[in-house]
Amino acid sequence: MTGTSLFHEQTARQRIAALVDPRSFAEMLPPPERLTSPYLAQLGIPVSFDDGVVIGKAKLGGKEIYIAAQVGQFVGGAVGEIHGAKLTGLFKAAARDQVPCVLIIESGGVRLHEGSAGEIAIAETMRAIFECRAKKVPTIAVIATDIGAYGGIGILSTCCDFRVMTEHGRLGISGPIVIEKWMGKKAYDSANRALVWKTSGGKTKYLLGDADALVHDSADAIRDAVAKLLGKSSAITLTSVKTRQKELEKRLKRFGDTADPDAVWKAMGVRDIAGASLASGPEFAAMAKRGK
Amino acid sequence: MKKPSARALFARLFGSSAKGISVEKSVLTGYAAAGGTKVCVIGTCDGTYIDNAAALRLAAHVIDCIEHHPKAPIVMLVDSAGQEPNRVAEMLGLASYFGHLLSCLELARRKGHKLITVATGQAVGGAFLCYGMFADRIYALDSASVGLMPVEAMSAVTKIPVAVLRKLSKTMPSLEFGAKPFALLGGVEEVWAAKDDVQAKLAKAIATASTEDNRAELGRKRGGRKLALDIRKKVLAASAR
Amino acid sequence: MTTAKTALRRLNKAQRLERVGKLARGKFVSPDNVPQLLKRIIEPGDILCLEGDNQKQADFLANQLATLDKKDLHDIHLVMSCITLPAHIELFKKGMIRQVDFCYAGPQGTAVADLVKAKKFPVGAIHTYNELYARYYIDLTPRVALIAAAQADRKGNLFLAANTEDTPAIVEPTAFSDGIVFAQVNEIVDKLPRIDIPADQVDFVVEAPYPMHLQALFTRDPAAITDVQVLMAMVALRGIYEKYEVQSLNHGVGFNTAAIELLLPTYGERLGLKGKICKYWMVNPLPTMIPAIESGWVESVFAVGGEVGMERYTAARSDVFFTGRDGSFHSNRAMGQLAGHYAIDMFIGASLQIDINGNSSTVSKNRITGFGGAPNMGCQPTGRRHPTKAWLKAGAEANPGPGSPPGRKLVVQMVETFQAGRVPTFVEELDAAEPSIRKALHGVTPVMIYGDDVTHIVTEEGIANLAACRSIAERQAAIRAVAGYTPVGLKRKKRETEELRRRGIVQMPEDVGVRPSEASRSLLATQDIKGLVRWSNGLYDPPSQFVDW
Amino acid sequence: MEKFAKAFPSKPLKTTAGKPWALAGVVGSGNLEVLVERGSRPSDAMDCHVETSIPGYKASWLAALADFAHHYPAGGTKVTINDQGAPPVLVTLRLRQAYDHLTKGEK
Repeated sequence: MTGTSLFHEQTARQRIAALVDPRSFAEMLPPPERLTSPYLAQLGIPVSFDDGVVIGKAKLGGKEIYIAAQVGQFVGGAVGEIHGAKLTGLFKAAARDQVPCVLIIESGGVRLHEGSAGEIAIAETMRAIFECRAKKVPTIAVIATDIGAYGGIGILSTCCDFRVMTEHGRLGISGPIVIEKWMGKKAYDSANRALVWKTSGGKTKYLLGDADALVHDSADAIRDAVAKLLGKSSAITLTSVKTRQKELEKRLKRFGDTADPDAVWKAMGVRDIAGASLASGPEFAAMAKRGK
Repeated sequence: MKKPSARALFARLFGSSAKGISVEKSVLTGYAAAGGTKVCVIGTCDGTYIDNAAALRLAAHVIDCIEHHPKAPIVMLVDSAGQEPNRVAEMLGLASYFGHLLSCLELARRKGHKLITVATGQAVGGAFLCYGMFADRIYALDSASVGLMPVEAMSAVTKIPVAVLRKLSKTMPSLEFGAKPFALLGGVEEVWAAKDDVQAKLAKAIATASTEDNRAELGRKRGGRKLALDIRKKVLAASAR
Repeated sequence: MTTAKTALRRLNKAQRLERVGKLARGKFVSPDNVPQLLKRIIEPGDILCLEGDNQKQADFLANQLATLDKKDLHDIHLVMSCITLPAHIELFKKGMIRQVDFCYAGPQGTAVADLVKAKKFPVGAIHTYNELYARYYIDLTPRVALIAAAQADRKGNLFLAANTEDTPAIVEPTAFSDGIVFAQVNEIVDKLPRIDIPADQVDFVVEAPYPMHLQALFTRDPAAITDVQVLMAMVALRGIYEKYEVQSLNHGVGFNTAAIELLLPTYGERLGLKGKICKYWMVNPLPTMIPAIESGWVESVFAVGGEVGMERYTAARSDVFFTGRDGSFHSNRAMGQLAGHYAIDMFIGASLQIDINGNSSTVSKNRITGFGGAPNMGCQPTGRRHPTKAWLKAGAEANPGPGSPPGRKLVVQMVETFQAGRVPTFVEELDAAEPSIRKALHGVTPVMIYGDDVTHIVTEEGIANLAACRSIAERQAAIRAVAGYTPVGLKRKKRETEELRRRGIVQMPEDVGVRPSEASRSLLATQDIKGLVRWSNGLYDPPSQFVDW
Repeated sequence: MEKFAKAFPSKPLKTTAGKPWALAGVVGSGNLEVLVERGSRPSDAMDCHVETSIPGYKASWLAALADFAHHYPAGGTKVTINDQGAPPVLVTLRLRQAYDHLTKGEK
């Protein structure tokens, strides 16, 4: 038996290369253009040629896509002015050209070192995502690492048509350390990694219906999941938002007073909690009755 | 300057029609009038934190407006310190609740409702992103606290001394906190002063709003955000090749 | 008169037991009475052994000891292998200790350095484990030993569970010299799973109000292994394990060797090395060995201690691990160290600092850690007579003189040229050679492994075969050649390096058939702790700080 | 931050085919990114530009870069490095990865 490359261990560039058709990726605003953050430079913090996000055009299963991958190692994948403008531009291009857009997320949200510019960029990108959706251009977020999708990017990820997650992926707004500071260690021990993942990890998100696919931590599995979603879009209609409103109300009513994530799992049809905890993403998906 | 009460503020914006706005747990919903037309009002006050239930109530009201008051402008008032930092809220998917609220607003926009935001108090972080920043046009009272966070908070997280950040903010308004620097970035269309007739301003804002997101252009024109628009254009040009 | 003198020690013990009176009911002491009892059984001037092992700690007894005052307890000669707990440090702060002889102070290294600076740490010597145990039988025999066990029965027999560690080596010399043995146990039961220490050798037992402290020491999360460590592991596998056909060995506890363990079922299998290398191990039950064990690489493992979470796994793999009649895991540090000294082909481990002569140490002025088990295993046992393939091959390379053994144990140091934060591993002189440290240690530099004992140094740059060097100058050049871009490495001379490479004394990755571009974490049998649990078929229960599911 | 630049003698790049540039690594704690571009002058030198967050290690940087320029025909390339405290071994590794991409394409 030999080991495999785990998606969550790859760099942003490796992830794109592993996900799309061989040699089909054409990077836009590539490193030789040296579009680096003037904010970081002023603060004496190392800059990066792609400002923490690699964007471009590629093919996936022969279909043209736009794709972006955030670099979690670089300032936590956080969104600064350039990073954010690249994302906005990419989704605007996707809307204009009616080409599906895949965003491999790995970001804690706004890059604090650049202040409000990153925050506005996230808001602008949200608008661009909805431009795509208005035109039925699929937008797909992939969340597969522990840096995950947090802060403004956590919110942004929920604006996309679909979210593909792995068991390593985390999705939320406030991180565990912030909540622990706010509520105390008793309410949320941020060092309790099992609790952190049961709160914000892919399995719980899939169970509650916030992730549309829960797959193996490999490029192959993610590619398959993305490929299946490329032809679909999730329309926003009066019926759809009313249905969603009911779902979310029901979820809040059922679990709003439930502190124990295991109780949520059980209520969602997971019988063997220990087994389900240890299970891989797809094993888990098979074990659990899909939640609404 | 004494902070006006929420009710006084509503009255300033909507006159006597402000009575149509009900406040429950610092979340406000209702209908009022601006410039002689009926408007839907959603928002927050008292610097409250927005949780799952609050997001649902705001969303429900937007849906109600779409169903029962076609094309009525939606005015969003923002005075919230952020998303509720709570473990259960996170477990239940607070981000998804916010995403749902945004989807409702998007549906309203597509169905011809104009979306106007007035930042009245705190307009920061996830609380601003989850509805207020999604408007067609965003305005702020000059007393409002608009932006990512004050430099002191930024310093505490980034470990960069306050003095350094303050000095840099002189040339980089993005690092400064407040309605005016936020307007320099294009994040706010116009800042309304205490002496302004805000009822008239609101009416005009509704009348002139368009769905085109103009913030990057504004930011470039006003010099607060010099790169965003050019980078975006470069991407659009590169992708067209 | 001489007859009376020969029984003085026994008489003294009787007096001490007499003083205890009603503080104990038979052997059994209630926790509340422990401080009083300690006062009465320990006398000023005593050699006191406080069981503080690499892993398990008689922490309740230590804490009670630390509540006493200097007037009750003073002039103590403390002997213990590991200074681990704040309570240990407290004894020094209170000025109770006249002299201390120990081995290791890892978790309290900084506190010990502070005590040394404050001249409150009257140290006799820093020992290797077996050296200290040996002295328990010669000149450091304890009058009182405070030990830790898992369970006692109503007679006072003790069960040590997975962590036997030092206990037998402490109890035997104490019990057989009229000393007093006092055990804290997690619980008192009617029937023990097995008897590890007979009641006959135990004087007092207390059921501690909390279970004894156990350090999780050997759990290495595969997620933290880097590509560079994988590269070094590949180089070591090809350049040493394969070359010498290393069959019996000890691994240190670092990530470098964890990488090797995780490469066996993948890279090692591909090289066709299964059955040829790595069959007999003297090592703790390392979780990262699970994939190799499950793939059938490992014949046997004997351990000096246990590891938290490995209880069910080791019990289920009794063909590989030593287990008692009750089916559970057994360890013994003294015997394990003896095995590691005489009976293995190779010791391989890491160090924080290596000097230009190949001496290594983890001690610095601000952190005095001492030694673990490395020096007993990382040395040449000249008392060895039995041959193995690896021993003879390494011996032949070293070109032994007419007065030397024909074989050599492989003693390998595996280090990256820089530690975290760009601190160079290779230095001209060890921090441990600092005069204040040498003064405190009566002129001895605390060297972990001596350069003369080291046969190979492996870095990300390649392998230096020190045993094959023919002069001190040559050895220094070989070390510089693999010291990378550290100040020591920058002094190397290109021509010298090329000459050593030509002679095979220095080997780059390519020279042993390893392509650096191939080195990737994806070669590991698993990349995370969860994978280890899966490999173990759910038998491994990792400590909670490693669980994110 | 410390910034320096130096050109090292190196045999000219063998091929003219392949990508015009290649990048390896990422900027992150203990890591770095290396951008290698063709078309630099003169063709018998590797032109290096380094920006590092940890000052004081210029000597080991220069030695590592010089060794690389010596071992690989990299003349006519421009090497630009953004570093956040990577150990020298990573410098060499990333250089080699970027060089491989540049001369052999993907993988």
